[in-house]
Amino acid sequence: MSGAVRLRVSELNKRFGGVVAVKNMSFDLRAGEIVGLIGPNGSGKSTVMSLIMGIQRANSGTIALDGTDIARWPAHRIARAGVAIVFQHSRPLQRQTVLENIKLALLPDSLLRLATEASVTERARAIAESVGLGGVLHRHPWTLPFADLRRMEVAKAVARDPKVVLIDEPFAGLTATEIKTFSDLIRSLRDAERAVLLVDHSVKSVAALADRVIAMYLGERIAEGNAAEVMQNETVRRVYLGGAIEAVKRTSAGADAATLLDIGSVDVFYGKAQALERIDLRVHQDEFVSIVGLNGAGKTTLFNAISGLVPYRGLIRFGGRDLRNLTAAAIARAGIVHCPETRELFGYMSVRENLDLGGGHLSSGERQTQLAWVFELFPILEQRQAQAARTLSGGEQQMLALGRALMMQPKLLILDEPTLGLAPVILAQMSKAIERLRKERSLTLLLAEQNVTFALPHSDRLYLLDHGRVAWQGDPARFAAEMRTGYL
Amino acid sequence: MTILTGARRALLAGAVGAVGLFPFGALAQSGDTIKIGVIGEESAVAGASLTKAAVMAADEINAKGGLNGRKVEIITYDDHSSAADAVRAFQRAVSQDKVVAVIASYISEVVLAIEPWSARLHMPFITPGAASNLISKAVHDDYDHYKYTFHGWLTSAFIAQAVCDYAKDEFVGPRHMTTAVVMSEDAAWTKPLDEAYLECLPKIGLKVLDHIRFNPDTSDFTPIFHQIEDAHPDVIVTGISHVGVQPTVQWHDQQVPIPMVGQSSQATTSTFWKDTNGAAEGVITDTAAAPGVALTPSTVPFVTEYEKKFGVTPSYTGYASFDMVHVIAEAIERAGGSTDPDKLVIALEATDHLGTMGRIQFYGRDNLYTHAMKYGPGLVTTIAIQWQDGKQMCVWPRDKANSKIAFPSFIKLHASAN
Amino acid sequence: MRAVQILVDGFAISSLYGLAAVGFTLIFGVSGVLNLAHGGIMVVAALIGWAAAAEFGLNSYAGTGLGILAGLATAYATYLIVVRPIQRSRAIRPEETEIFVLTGTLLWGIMIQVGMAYLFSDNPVTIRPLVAGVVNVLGVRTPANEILIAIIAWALIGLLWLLVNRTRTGKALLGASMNPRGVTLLGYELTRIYFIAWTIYGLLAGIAGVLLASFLGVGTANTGQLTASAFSIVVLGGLGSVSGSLIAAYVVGYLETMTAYLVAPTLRPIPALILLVLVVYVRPQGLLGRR
Amino acid sequence: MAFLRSRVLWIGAAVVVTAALLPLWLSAYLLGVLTAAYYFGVFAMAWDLLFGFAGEVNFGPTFLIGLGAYTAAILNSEFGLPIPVCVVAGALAAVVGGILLAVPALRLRGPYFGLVTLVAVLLLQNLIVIFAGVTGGEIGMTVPDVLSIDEKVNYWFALAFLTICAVLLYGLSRSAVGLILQASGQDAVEASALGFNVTKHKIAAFCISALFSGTAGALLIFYMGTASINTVIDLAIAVQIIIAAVLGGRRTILGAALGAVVLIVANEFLRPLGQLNTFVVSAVALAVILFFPEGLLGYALHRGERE
Repeated sequence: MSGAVRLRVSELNKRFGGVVAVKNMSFDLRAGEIVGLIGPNGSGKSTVMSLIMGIQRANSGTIALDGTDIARWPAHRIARAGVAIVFQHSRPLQRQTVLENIKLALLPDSLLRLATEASVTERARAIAESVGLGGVLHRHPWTLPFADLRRMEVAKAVARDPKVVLIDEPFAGLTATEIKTFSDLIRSLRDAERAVLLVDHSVKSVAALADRVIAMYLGERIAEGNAAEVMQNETVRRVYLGGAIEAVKRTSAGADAATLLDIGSVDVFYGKAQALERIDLRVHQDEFVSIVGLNGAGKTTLFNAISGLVPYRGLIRFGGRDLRNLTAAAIARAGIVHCPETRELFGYMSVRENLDLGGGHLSSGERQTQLAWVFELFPILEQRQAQAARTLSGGEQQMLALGRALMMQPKLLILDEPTLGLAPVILAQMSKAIERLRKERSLTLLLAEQNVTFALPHSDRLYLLDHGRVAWQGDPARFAAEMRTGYL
Repeated sequence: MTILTGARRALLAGAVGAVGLFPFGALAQSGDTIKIGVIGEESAVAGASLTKAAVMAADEINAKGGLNGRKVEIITYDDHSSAADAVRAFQRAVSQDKVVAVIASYISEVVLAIEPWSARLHMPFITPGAASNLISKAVHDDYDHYKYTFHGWLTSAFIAQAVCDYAKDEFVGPRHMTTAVVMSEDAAWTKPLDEAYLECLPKIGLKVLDHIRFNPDTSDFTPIFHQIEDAHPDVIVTGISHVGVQPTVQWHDQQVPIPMVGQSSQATTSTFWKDTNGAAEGVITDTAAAPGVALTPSTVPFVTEYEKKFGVTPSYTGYASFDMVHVIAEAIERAGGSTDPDKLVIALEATDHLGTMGRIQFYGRDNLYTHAMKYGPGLVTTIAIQWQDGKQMCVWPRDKANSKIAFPSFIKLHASAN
Repeated sequence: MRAVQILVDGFAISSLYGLAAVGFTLIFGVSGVLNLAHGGIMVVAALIGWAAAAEFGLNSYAGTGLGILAGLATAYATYLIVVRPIQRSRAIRPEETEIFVLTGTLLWGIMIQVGMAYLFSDNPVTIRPLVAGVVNVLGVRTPANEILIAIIAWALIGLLWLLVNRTRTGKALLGASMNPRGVTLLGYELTRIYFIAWTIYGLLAGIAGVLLASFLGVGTANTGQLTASAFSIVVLGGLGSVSGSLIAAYVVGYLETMTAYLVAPTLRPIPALILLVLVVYVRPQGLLGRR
Repeated sequence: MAFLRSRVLWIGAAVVVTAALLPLWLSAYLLGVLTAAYYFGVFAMAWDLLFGFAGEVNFGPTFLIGLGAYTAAILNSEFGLPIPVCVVAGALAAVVGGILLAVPALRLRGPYFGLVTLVAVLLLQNLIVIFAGVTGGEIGMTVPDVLSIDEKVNYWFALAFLTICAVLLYGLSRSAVGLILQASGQDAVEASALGFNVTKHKIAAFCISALFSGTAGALLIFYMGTASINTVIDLAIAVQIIIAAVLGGRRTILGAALGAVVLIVANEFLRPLGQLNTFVVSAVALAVILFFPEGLLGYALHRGERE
């Protein structure tokens, strides 16, 4: 279980401009153990990974590989020293075969060795076999299923027999069965006495594998221990669920009202990876519906499909009207206003300009009243009117994004992860704002959250998304009852 | 314009036909026609004039029954004024189309690139417009190798001489001018030109106050004119060919109070007035010949015919290439119909042809300018023309002149004297 | 005296450089396109403007107008025939679109140049000055036309500024240049925004073309030169930054004029080139470039 | 792929043999055209190694070519050194110039790198004009020695040169280094994470590209007998090279050579169109880019892979 310390990260810090991405991170990786590094988007876990790999330089701190500090080495030297990485999205050489792609990873970093010895080919073949690519050695990457591409990436990573293997989002885009075989593959790495670091959004997905889990939030370590411990950890639960789940009884609005949004067995593929699988979902007039589920479950993809940003199979109707042939912009004008996780603000424009653009389709009179209302909703925006959007704090930016969306007088508001990486104070404000929306405007809301506590009070109904499928649906009360445990 | 395009459409149609008819590389070859290759850039007025005039000359010869019975055929090539293209066209003319001689290009850079090939391939070659001294110098320095090249236009040195000659007659004498500034584009042909200017201008009594060479890519001439004005010369002596419209227009718009005389090749073309919207008024340039100026009996008929055919008057290259076709034809006759390169060279050296530009002869190998066109009274002297409301009027030599020199109002003669 | 001359002479040419470059940078900002047929568009405007007056006998104002329209038409053609097909092509990988747009517009530019030379010969032409005569500016005799051109150029740049910063359409343009997805989500059709951007660009390039033709004279041979200068000015100022391009235009304009005056007319373009290389090395994002 | 590679080998061999026999039928002039085309082929292949594999868009291939050509020309005409020496010197000059250009420029991305290479050409052009004393300025310079005045000899020499370069460059592109280059060009981060020093390999690619461009440039002027700006440096030449490579198919090396030959022969074939031939050729090239972005050979190969 606990072999020699392979990698020792201590006091690691990384800032991007003013933003602190990683703060005093310290942890060890031992030979023959699998460690899960988890945290929601923007928690800094991916940054830690690229710092270890040398893709980015740490501002301070050390990364010791078998005792030698590699923190300031260039990536290729670190790789040679025995650290390997499996990227989530990789771009294999399309004109070369699988075998050649693996051979690539075995080549010396020399300009003079033009010929590849037979031994290399043999080694490559062996590795291919070991990851279960034996059958497709001479196929071209673009003919392979997604799962096999992932295998190929692993093969490339382990080719140079690394001491430490970093794996980004090991299971993203894989089906349940594929996940199982892929997990075995990862275990085999551990059995080969390598130190493995899995970087993922959720404890759950790595729980089965990881000997140890480190949870990050806002650049800091918030918990460490085995999967079970971390899942029970209060801070972790607060980060993911927003603390203890308490049921909220609400008079379910518009359950009987007309169906506003009707989604029928929608599939979405990213290249070979299936992101959504036969999604059926219904939202009634004036209803507040929440989609909960961990990052990577497919919430954002679903929303992008609704607002016409990604191609999909299946049917999406809005007020009875098929959206397939509408452009994203037309859909927005039709009243489906999407306030994305990424906010998509105009960074170099002032707050006011951002809002005005949102209200662009209104008559100036309407725009004034709407603006007044938004300012009333978020007074801070009024004070910040003249400020450039990119200079706002995360919370203020989120308010601006929401405000800008409201300027469009949406019929259906799609709100994606509004609480992502926000301080509790802001959460409260957002929560109030949404509450007021329900009271003051006739509005239908489709909310995506991994923070269930935030979602519950505002939801008439919930859908739980898991690996691109609807895993559960029902009203908040039942959710509290049935999902309280084992949600993570 | 429309006529022109019409002509070009025809040319194009013909060309397309040609491509269609003969598969690549297999152009019909008949022994009894005498083929002359003519290389020039159709897009350039001077280049277009060059090829058109050559075709006219051939038609004229054929109309008179050809060269002792054999037809003269002109094969034209477009070199886009690029040395590389020109060399390839030359090779094509020689080994593909089996021409007996080549008339090519008015740009010294291009001609100097072709010259070694005429030597290597032993192909008689005449340029009807380039001016660089180096062309004939090469022949002089290594006669046996380069003897196939002839210079069918005055070398820079003689152009300068001509300019000095009429500057003496028209400006120093009657107008008491004493100072000048030389303004030339930085190009192959102007190097010897400027040397000659700097030598002969003082001789005729024009002190050279400044000598300005500028990048041929220059589009803004304001600084140059200001610099010239600061020197307060009586006259600007030009050596420009790649540029012409731009300096002229800016000279006019900025009302530079100093007359521009010398060599301005673009000003010799008939479209110059339109191109400059009349800013050409008062510009004086040296040229081969001009409409309505009977340098020789054949000048006027040629111009009239040319204008009838193409709707514009020929540029200086037109006169030259028209004459050179005849020169070659006569040489072949002199050689007893033989088109053997070496015989042809000897025959060409014996040239004495009364063409549209004057009486054409070439210097012998003992002369520094071997195979260059002879300059002088009774031979080719060139004339000075001035643009006067839309027309090219001949103002020098006096005996040929059909108008007097007159300058636009903004020209202040004797800027410096008083 | 020299100093004043440089000051006066450099001004008009610089403002023209600016006018030509602003459109170029706008297109890059909004639709990420470096249009190497830029010079071609200016040349078309100039030549048509000239031909309309000189060949078909329109009065010079009508001719100029026609020239500008021709420039606009060419800009549309560039977008519809070359740029958009490449951007939408499935066969071209996103990361390769850039090089394809560059190569495509390059070829298109050559076609324009050769085509125009075929129709109008490669002689440079000039459009009759909008106003004749000269005025004395600080003791420097300057064509009234040159002054008018500087004024027009600045008026247009002012208009553009108003359009971008004071109108909703302009805001949408600006938004698209920062975050295309953002404006889509707000219900603005990108295709329409691009169309507007190319319209503005076509007009600016066309006007710059005819003004240049009436100020200095333009010929098909200038095509490449015009593209290159716009390209380098825009990079110098920072790709996509309008104000940056304006500043850069003046830097280049005056640098060239000074070289022509103080060093030698032959060396005119060189210092600007060297400066460009230095800036690109030291500060790749250009003088006022973002990120 | 292995099968495909051998197929390429056989086809290549067949092509070379046929090409070598052409002088039996073709006129001296056509041989001349092909000769020039072959040197162009080398330019294009060298460019493709840089763009197709290292993923760097070099707008100034003529900077490298010009360095090679003019160095050789000057050494030959000024000091009368024998052709081989001049060619070697030219090649070295190109490599040195290439390094001086690449080392700082490779820090730049996309259009910036392109622009710098472009400006390099313009500067070289101006320098040549300024030092007209040695370089002959716009006139260019005539070199005393030429490879041969016999078209056939010139042709075979060029063909041999092209073949050798093709074998070397194609081999390189298929070799370990080629694989690494391709990886670096496609995704520098991933390549370095696999343990490859991307910068080192890109600079190497630049040097190799420079080496071949320079050599070809030097040989070209000893074939043409003259070195002038608009034969070896002018941006128009650079444009043609880029078009040739894209036309023939990026990332294929051989395609670049094919494209160059097609382009030049087409240009010559359309000469009867006079001034319009450039127009037509550009239009065709544009059409190919729009409809077969893979390029001629790329398209064929891809078809092959799909089958």
